[in-house]
Amino acid sequence: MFKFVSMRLLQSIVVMLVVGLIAFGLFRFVGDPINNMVGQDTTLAEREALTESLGLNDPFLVQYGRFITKAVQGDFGMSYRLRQPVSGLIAERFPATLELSLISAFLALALGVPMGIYTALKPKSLFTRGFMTLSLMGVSLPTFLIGILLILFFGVTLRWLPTFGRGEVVDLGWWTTGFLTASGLKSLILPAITLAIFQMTLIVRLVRAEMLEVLRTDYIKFAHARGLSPRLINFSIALRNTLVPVITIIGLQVGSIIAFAIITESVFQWPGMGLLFIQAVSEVDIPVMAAYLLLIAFVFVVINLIVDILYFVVDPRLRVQS
Amino acid sequence: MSDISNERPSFITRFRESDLWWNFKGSPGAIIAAILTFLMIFGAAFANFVAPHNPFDLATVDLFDALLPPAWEGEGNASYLLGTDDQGRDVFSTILYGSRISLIVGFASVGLAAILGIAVGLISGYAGGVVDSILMRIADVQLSFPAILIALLIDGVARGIMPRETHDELAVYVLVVAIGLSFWVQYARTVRSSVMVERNKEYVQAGQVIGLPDWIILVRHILPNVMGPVLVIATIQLALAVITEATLSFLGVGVPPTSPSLGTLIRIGNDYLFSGEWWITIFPGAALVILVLSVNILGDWLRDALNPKLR
Amino acid sequence: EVFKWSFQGDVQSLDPHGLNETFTLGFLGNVYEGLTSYSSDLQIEPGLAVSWENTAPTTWVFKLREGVKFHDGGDFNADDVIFTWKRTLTSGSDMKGYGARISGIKKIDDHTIEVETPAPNPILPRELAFYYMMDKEWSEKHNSVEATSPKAADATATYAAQNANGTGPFILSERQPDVRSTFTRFTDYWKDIPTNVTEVQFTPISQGATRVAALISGELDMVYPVPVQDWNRLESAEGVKPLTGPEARTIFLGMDQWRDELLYSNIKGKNPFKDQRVRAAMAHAIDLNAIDEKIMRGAAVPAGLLLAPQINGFDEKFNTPYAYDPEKSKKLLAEAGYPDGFELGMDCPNNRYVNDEKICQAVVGLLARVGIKVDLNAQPKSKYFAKVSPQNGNDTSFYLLGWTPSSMDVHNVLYNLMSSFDVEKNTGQFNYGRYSNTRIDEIAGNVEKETDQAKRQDMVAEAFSILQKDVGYLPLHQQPLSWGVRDGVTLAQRADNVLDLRYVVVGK
Amino acid sequence: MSKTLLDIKNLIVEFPSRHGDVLAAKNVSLSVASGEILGVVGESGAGKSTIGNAVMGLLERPGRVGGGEVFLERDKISGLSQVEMRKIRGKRIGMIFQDPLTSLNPLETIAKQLIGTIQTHLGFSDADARERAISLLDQVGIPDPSQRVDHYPHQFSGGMRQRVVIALALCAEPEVILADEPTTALDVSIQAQILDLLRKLVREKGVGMIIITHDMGVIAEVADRVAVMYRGAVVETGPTKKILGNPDHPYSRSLISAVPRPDVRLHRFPMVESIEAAGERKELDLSTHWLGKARDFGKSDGPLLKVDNLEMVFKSGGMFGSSKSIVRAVDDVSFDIRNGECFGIVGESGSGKSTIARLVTSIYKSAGGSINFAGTDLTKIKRRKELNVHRRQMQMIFQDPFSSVNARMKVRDIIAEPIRFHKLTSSESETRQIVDDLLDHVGLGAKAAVKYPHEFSGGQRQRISIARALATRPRFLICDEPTSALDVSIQAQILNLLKDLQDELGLTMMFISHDLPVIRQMCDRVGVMSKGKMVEIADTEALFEAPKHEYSKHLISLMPSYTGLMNKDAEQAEAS
Ligand SMILES: Nc1ncnc2c1ncn2[C@@H]1O[C@H](COP(=O)(O)OP(=O)(O)OP(=O)(O)O)[C@@H](O)[C@H]1O
Ligand SMILES: Nc1ncnc2c1ncn2[C@@H]1O[C@H](COP(=O)(O)OP(=O)(O)OP(=O)(O)O)[C@@H](O)[C@H]1O
Ligand SMILES: [Mg+2]
Ligand SMILES: [Mg+2]
Repeated sequence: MFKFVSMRLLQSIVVMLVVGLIAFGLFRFVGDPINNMVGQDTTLAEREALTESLGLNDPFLVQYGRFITKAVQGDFGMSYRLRQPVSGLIAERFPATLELSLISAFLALALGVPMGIYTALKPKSLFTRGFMTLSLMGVSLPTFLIGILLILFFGVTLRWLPTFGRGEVVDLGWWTTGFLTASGLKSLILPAITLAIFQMTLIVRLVRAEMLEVLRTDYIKFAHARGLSPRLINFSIALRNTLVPVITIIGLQVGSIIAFAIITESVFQWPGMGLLFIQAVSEVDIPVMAAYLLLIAFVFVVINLIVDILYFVVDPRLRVQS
Repeated sequence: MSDISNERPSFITRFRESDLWWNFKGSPGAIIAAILTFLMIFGAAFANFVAPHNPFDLATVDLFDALLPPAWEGEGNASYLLGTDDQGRDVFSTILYGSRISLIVGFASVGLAAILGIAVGLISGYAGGVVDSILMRIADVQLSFPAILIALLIDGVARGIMPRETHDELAVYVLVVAIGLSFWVQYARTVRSSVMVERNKEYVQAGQVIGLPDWIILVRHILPNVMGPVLVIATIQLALAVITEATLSFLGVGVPPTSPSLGTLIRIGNDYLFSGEWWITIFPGAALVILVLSVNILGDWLRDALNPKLR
Repeated sequence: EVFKWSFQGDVQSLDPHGLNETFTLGFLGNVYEGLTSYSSDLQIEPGLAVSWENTAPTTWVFKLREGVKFHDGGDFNADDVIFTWKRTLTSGSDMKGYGARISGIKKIDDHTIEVETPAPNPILPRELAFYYMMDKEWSEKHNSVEATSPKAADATATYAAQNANGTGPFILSERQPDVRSTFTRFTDYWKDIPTNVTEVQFTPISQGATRVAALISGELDMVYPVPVQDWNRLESAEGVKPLTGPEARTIFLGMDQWRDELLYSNIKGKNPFKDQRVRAAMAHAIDLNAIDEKIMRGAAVPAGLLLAPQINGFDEKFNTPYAYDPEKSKKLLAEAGYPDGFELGMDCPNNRYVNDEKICQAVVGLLARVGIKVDLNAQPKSKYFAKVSPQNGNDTSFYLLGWTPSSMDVHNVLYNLMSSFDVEKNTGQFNYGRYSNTRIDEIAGNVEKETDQAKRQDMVAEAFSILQKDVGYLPLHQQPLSWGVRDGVTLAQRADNVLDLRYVVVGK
Repeated sequence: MSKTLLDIKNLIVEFPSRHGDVLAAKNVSLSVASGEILGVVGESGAGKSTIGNAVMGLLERPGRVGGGEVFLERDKISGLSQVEMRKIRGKRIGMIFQDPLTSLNPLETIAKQLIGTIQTHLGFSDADARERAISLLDQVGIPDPSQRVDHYPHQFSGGMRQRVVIALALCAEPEVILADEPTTALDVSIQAQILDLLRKLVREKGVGMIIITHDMGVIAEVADRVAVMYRGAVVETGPTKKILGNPDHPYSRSLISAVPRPDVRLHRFPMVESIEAAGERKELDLSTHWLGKARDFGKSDGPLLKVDNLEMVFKSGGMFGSSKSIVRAVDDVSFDIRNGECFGIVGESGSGKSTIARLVTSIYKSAGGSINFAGTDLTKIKRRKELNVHRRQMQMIFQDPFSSVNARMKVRDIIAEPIRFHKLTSSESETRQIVDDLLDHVGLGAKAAVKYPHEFSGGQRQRISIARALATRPRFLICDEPTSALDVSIQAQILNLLKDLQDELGLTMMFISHDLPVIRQMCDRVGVMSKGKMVEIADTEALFEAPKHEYSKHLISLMPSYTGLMNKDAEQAEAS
């Protein structure tokens, strides 16, 4: 186990290095950062000087090398856009994103899994059909549309919930949390729902599809023959047998919410990493993008590591290898 | 004693006799969904003939017709059934024309992602060990880049290689590749996870004992048994691909705004939600919902139909 | 009273010399002040200087205001002015251009200085409005004697980018970039100002719809910009209203007039835009009223000049747009040898100006009607500017741009847009199509130095008439200011789109 | 006479399908009283398992009860809702399913599955339930139960799983037990133990039991009455002695006559002259038949297979190789199989027989030793491609027929796959013809080709995998319990076919079975396994006449001779 995990963490370094390399290869396609960093009166010569001093004229491998050399010393540079150390910026944004992703993942799971089971058990019921249709509508409407509609209804018409931001946060020193204040919690609701809709639909459909197959297996039949309660059969035996693909998808989804909840975060002006990232992209904030992509690479390696470990926990048949 | 004929029946008769067709005939839901999907595809493919206007031909679009409500509303104009958008394009015609891009990009990119992802997932899950590690770390790298950046990269490289003129024809491919690349990991990892479970089952061992090469075992034996989640993801990602296309087009790597796709139309319409011009976004949105619904129903049906036990 | 407002983005830096950009400087104008300042209608009035005088063509004497305190309690005096001037010349500064307008400052006494300019400069006081004074002692204490460079290596070097200490009416009390900035009223402020606001909360909200929703739901008192199509909504919603007016920003189209063959066109071997008739044909093909009415909801002001009325040097005579006349346009095209029109690629930003992409689309449609088939390439501003800017060799054939002269003076337009592109002289930097007329170049040079207002205006008029005859640019309109405020809040809407908190009064 | 517990009246079960409805049970009436054991024998695919499922209300869709009634004591239980049925299942009627591998939840330990069931019905505390679970495993003869209880199903051998399934069915002390082939995968000594256990339950607790089996020895040993099923109908019911000794119905008669003799070796198994099917089941003339065309594998000297010091260990317990316990499944085993020989392996359930089969086919990698096949050491081959060259000469019939076929393929494709792949025919139509023919020879009929595996009974599935194995015309065939689920008549047909192939083509076989009479008829030499070791290898007759090793002696002594067992049963009945 120890060996397995440490091997993975070792691999994660390689992953991060590759991500960095590709990142620097593509930054020049994102646009020109200089234009956003200077006013319109700045002369061409000054612009050129700035470009030169930022090293943007160097070949990307040189830029990459410079970045990595500094990064291993813990220095990720300064944001072009916000004139702040990137590491501090990311640390500042991370709690907001993590809280939002976890809540929405939780929502998606807490609703998605039972609904998946229900719709598999009662595939013909009216409720199932209605629910499946509705959830698909939730998927096919773009996130920004859903977000705006939610804002319009709950924020503007009913005025129950805030339309933007994270509300009051409590600073715990190393972490800022919105869980401890009423306004923080209220602010979480709409973005979390917006994010959760897609995840939930995916989970419902996945669980349902897998359940439909598992419910037809002999061991479920034998479990029925032993007179076990439906709760035990459906939730413990059958559900567990559907878990491997479900865990996989959940892992990927949680990862991508943490990484790229871009649209939701910008619709709700949620001060998270997704917002930071999209703004970095639109202003070509290279240091932020670079550090951010490395972080995300690490997040994904860790999440996928956890997922792979969960496979072993869930399915003993997989334990023989490794 | 059985009806063995010497020739192999033609494809059509085989299809008509196949369980799939037989099953299809007995599922009204699937039939309706198939008809709707067909209508959408047909409408898109033959938009030139079906659509009352040609919204992509800007010489025929009149800015003064902009923002007309649907025909049945007070200020509506009978020649614009579903109203017009901010540029004076007929919404109905634009949906038809725009679906063309969206359908191509949607299906092609999801198809690309699925094929790539399934292949990687199968190999990775089956081979295990170093191969698995390498492929999955590549997947991790891929995951770290959102579609936006991939699109910018591909677009940039494509522009670098290709002459200026070809860029517009290229736009669709750039979109397909970019979206396909950013979606494949989902398939790869799910398929891999299922393959890891399946590969130890006896039917796989039986295939090995016959001496079948690995790829046949993978494609013919394991693949059908892991298709369930794949179909679910693919049908859902179709919607995502259409929307992603709109986002990428906004970033300037996709199709130009003068020939908007379904997704772009929804995105444009989004600007008019507050101002009361709901038809610009609602109708294309509804078209997308119908498409996604039908494809999902078809996907569900196919999944059940492919599983002999669920018939 | 608490005042909450929102803009679409946050300032990059709190360093008053970090970025020469209108929103940033306007935002910081509530914390920092210059020797002069803008009134709500963009007139120059005394700021930290009580008075000034042009004692010789290149010499100005400024009397500084006495008793002015910085937020940390330090006194404002001549040393601070000199310090500030030197600071703007350091490498990280983006105000070097302004700094260079001064060649030396002599301290006469603590509150009198003599400013030397390298050449006669009639608009120096105007150019000093955004030239914010910093406290020498504070800067030295915090190791911020140099302007923070975007290249800065560590957090200490960027102290001034994250902290502020000005003389303005508001003290920055808390700041989280991109999330929230809070200001409290500076009780020792030297001037009596209308505002009754004691605390200001600023939140950037990037999405227009969210911004509008937050205003309507009562969470904010004022937001901008409001998407123009949402005005109706604001008008019909209770308790809020749109606040509009023309902005000092002109939107226009430019054409590549220097290459011998257009980069993006089907015409090979020659450049149609070198022919004045083609440019004129373009001008007459574009229906500014239609764009105004349908795209801008009637809120834009169709323009004939690259210059808005609020700008010093504006001349109403020339502000009549080219007439919309597609027939004439076709005729001109035929005369020029393009009876069937031609194909053309167009570059357009899609997140820079009000409805920029939509305007471009409309232009494409209008040009299509006279046979010019335009291929639109709309991109976010970073990519757009990277493509069309001179650093990239002005890689465009036809583009849309908007311009507000930062000095609020016509010279800025002559210099940046109308003069020939010249790296040495730094002229024509935003003249992406490289329109060139030697007479205009000459005039631009003279206008800079001319201190006689009437003569100056004559020169300007000549330049305008040349440009108009040449059809060097295709001006579209003055972009509208589009603010949304809660009922009961009164404020001054400045044409440079700056919110000056001094004028904000929050009522019930 | 004790009271009737379960009474099945005129039960009709049908499986509608696209290719016509299958009537799996036609007016079946059966009953069992408290303290009674009813044996059900009959043709494979006759509908025996279907009846069990129908009684439990667990028929798989699209199957449905088309008529008839089922009573438990006096209550009608047919047509009850799922909620009401749940109260009956497990607690009042316990069912042992035919397929032990797929009946167990692969993700839970045996302990968890047992404890869950025990607690559902008996409300025990965790500790008590665990204790009972362990004692149940002990009763069904699982060695080291306290350790084994924490293992997962895939870590058990076929026979052990079967015993776990029995333990699960028994753990709530049901009033009626439906046992569907409960001992097929068990060696004679464990089988005797299980039968003892069941008999004790019936006699002491007054349980009523229906036991479905193909093993006449088992019937003779435990059943009070016997029902014979044929093509969905019960053709004859009567006391065991009468049915075994003097059956009335022609099918019953032919069935009894086909029981392989344990005592003497015959050249061929006696074939059933079954009434209706007589015309279909033609003898096969290998000299003209496709199967008779030998494939050219080249020649090799010496034994075809030579296994030396083979070792295999399974680690289990910890999650990442940090093994808690090690199972030595194969421990220093050496043997060889000559060209054209049929080598039998018998032995204790869980002694490593299937593991050897898997090692030989390179499904598992051995932990030591060598496997020489036709002169090549398979354990040394690294590349898959090379391995496949050798594998293609081998074939294996898996112990578990259902798991070893791909449930998503039609039977035709399953069987045709190796033919197509090895290009053994020249055209697709020939392939189809051969598949249909093969299906015919394993007694399924060509109609089976368009169906999917799950539409078949246990025995029928086993025949599918036999047909697939034969389709490659292998040089070396490994049979892991090939006929355990087959009724004696089909068994005879198939074993004769194998014998013919051996005679005509020199097919070499490794034949794993618990059925000693079959081993005696089939094999030339036999290896006896116990606890992972090959304890004795001898010529068949020598072994049966004079076993040397202790375990062999024990095994042979328990060989059922049903006449003898009947007497023992009679003695017991008299004693009680
Ligand atoms: N995958 C596995 N993991 C752990 N232990 C295993 C595994 N497979 C088999 N075993 C163990 O190896 C031993 C031998 O198993 P094997 O299946 O070879 O027995 P067998 O002789 O075929 O028995 P049976 O006649 O019951 O089928 C058993 O104790 C079993 O529990
Ligand atoms: N799901 C199904 N769909 C269609 N037909 C089925 C299905 N299950 C069983 N049958 C058919 O019903 C008949 C009876 O099957 P059943 O399993 O009861 O046989 P059995 O007597 O138990 O045979 P065996 O001794 O081989 O296990 C068989 O002919 C089989 O083909
Ligand atoms: Mg059966
Ligand atoms: Mg076995």
